[in-house]
Amino acid sequence: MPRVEKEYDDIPGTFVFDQERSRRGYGINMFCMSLMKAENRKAFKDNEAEYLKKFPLTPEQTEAILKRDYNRMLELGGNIYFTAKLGATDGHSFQHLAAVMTGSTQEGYAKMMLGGGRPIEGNRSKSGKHERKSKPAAKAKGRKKAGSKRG
Amino acid sequence: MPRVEKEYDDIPGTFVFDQERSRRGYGINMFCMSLMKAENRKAFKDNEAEYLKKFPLTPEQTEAILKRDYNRMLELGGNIYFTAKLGATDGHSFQHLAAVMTGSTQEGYAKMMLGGGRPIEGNRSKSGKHERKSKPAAKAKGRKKAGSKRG
Amino acid sequence: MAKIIAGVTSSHVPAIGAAIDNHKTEEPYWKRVFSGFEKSKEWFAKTKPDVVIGVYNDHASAFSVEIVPTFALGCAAEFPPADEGWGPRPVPVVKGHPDLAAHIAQSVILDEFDLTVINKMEVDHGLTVPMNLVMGDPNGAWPCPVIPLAVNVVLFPPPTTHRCFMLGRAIKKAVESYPEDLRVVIFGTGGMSHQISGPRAGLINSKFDKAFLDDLVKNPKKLTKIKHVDLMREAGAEGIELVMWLIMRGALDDKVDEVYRFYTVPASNTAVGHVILENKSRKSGGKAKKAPKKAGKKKK
Amino acid sequence: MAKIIAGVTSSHVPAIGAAIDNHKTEEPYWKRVFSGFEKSKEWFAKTKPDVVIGVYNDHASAFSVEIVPTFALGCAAEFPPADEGWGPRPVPVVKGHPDLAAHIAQSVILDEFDLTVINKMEVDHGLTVPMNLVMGDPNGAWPCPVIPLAVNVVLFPPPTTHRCFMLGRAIKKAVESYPEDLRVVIFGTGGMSHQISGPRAGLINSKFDKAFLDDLVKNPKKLTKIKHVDLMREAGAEGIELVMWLIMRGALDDKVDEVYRFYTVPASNTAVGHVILENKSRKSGGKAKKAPKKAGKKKK
Ligand SMILES: [Fe+3]
Ligand SMILES: [Fe+3]
Repeated sequence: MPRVEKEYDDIPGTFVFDQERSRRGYGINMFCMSLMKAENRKAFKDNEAEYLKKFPLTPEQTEAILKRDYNRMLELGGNIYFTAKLGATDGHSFQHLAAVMTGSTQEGYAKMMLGGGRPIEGNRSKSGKHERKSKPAAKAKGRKKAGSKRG
Repeated sequence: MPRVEKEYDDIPGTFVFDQERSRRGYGINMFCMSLMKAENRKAFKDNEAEYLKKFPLTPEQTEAILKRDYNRMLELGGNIYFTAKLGATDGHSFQHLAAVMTGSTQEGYAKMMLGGGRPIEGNRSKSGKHERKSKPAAKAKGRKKAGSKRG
Repeated sequence: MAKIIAGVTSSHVPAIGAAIDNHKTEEPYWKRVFSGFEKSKEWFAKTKPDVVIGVYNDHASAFSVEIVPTFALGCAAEFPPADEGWGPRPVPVVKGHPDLAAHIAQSVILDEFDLTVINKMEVDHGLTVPMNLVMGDPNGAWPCPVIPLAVNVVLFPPPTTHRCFMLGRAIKKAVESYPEDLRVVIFGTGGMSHQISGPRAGLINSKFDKAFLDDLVKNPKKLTKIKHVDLMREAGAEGIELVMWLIMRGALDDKVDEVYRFYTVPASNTAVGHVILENKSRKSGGKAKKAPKKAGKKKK
Repeated sequence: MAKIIAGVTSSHVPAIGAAIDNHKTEEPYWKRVFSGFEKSKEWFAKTKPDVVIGVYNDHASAFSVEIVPTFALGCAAEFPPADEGWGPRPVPVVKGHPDLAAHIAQSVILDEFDLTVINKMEVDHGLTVPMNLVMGDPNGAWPCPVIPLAVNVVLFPPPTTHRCFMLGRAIKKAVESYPEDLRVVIFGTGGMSHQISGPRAGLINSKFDKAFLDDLVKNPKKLTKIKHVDLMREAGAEGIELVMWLIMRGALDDKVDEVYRFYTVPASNTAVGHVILENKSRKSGGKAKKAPKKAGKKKK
């Protein structure tokens, strides 16, 4: 069955993890779960490509994992709570992953957060139909609209 | 906390598997679940007492399992859907277990079932307060009141 | 749009599975039981549903006491038969319907049923025995996808009969909002009166069973008032499996045609009850040409 | 009889756990966050609840996509910290309260909540970070038993805010029917606005958060009308964790005293919101001498 458009598809820069995505990303997410054991983390780090063969992954999914392309993992059915375990295995924080996914440097991202985070104005909907009639989006440095790089 | 009496405690010859029983019988039931694998069934049959050491069982529970005392297993927190796997491991049917639990021979029990089963009259409650004012319990051979031997 | 066209109830005694698997269906004891399902197989072959929703209970096969979901909907692509202690039943893997299952899960959760979504599960005799009885010899592959809905009746308390009926209603609504023409049959399994545990094992209350069958067809709301303790008292400790029949009934229209009924005692420890109920409105839904085609509607 | 005397909400950012575990709480960035919980620790030490019910969400630690319960109540005696990819947090094992948990499970299932009963589970930062923030340094053992209630917010759809509020109501009723004098505090964790995934990561909507806090205290029924899509749009994809706060609120009286509030941005990717609400009726329940002793009532 073709994907039926969902109301939440209009939220910019966001992949809502529904069952359709869950099914597609089963291999990515089960791989990430496996990293909850130290011996598996070691086996993965020792030979990443070999370790990934144990999971039902498409070539695109394997490539996204090997390249640590976190947005691509989400597109291919990964979920952040799962992929964060890959980040942890690499010794990275959630904030590092967030910076990567927004196309920022970790420093730039951290600065945006300290400045109050990404503003909601201008980031409510792709269609624009959910924007309020309040003042336009702030233009402060580092506070950018989502999806400017991808998605 | 002492056990709070339940309405269903008044049903004769019956162990309702509530969380209190489930907690008590955790080891029995997890042991029985382990018998869902052929290699575990073999390991158990090879050395029953040794195999049982892998599970958190009291001496009474271990003894009930070794003796195949199915009513005692229920008293100690086992549940029939779990203990049936021990029966299956021994090559026994549910009907065999039922016969054992009612203190009948399998033949006698099967005959009772062919005769229409254990009657409801006289078997509704220990207190008697749930019996209907219909005709008294049938006295046909093999159709006996529950709990005449134990419970 | 999809539509539930009929409901089937059947007991799911493991010994029936053993009789099938060991080719004993022609023995007099078993022939009495199996002959009651001849017409059902014909009905199923004629009805040819696109999907079956199989309401059953797991018997400590997929779920131990470590995790006990009240309602668990199987959304996976397939469900292998479980090894219940004597090796897996020699029946085909049950194929699911992930799209419809996911749709039902989403719909009933938003309708405030606290479903557990399952993407990996083995299924036991509770599901596969009624499939044998109603679908016949699968001969390599079951005739249609089956979405398993596992209901807790092992750890007390199971869901109430009322809650089960209301879940049936929510499933009906979910199916009817699925944008593809599918004719769906729902099975409610387990029961009828039986107790397989303890000194009261072997209890059979045929009077209760027959009244239950009558009410199930004509007055199901009456059954939504039965308390668990009364079900266990009257129908046996494991007779409480009957709550699941209310899910099937809730998923049908208020008024149904009873197209078949069979009742016999015993199969092993259990009274076997079986009815087939068709929605009166069945002809207006499903593949009927007059239903407007709404599938695939989407924005550019 | 037992009684819920207060409710606490708090975000449960993993980085807060890392800051604690790595002794960074005195660094300026983190001091801003932790200083907001000084008063909370004093409040907790003074309040000394007998049991905490910890509403949180599992972050793909105990539950993968294989099995996803909407509401899972932890009835075990203990819950070890999970290894989320960097080794388990160096915090004590969480001790449960199996008797009260079993009582709540039975009560809410009979009240038609379709709970999943859990007897084995590891708990992640979602539960243990708020415990650190509010209970303080456990120093070898947590100060009281905690019953974990894990809510699905990972696989869409989570339960609705309305359903969560109603579950809170049912938990209140369950606790109040428990025949032992226990003073219970309920935590609702997760939120506030945050998105940690995809190109919109870093979203913060403080205006929304503050209005949410106000409504949570004074007009929670308004929050029971928010749709998931609007929560995700306004508070970020993972801001949907806020649904859990409604369980806490539903378990309290209609009118509550707000005894403390703290709000700061950011902790890592997230807005941190925290309130402590006390039932106005708190003094009449629990260990107060005037409450009639009803525990242990049983037939001979
Ligand atoms: Fe059954
Ligand atoms: Fe979280």
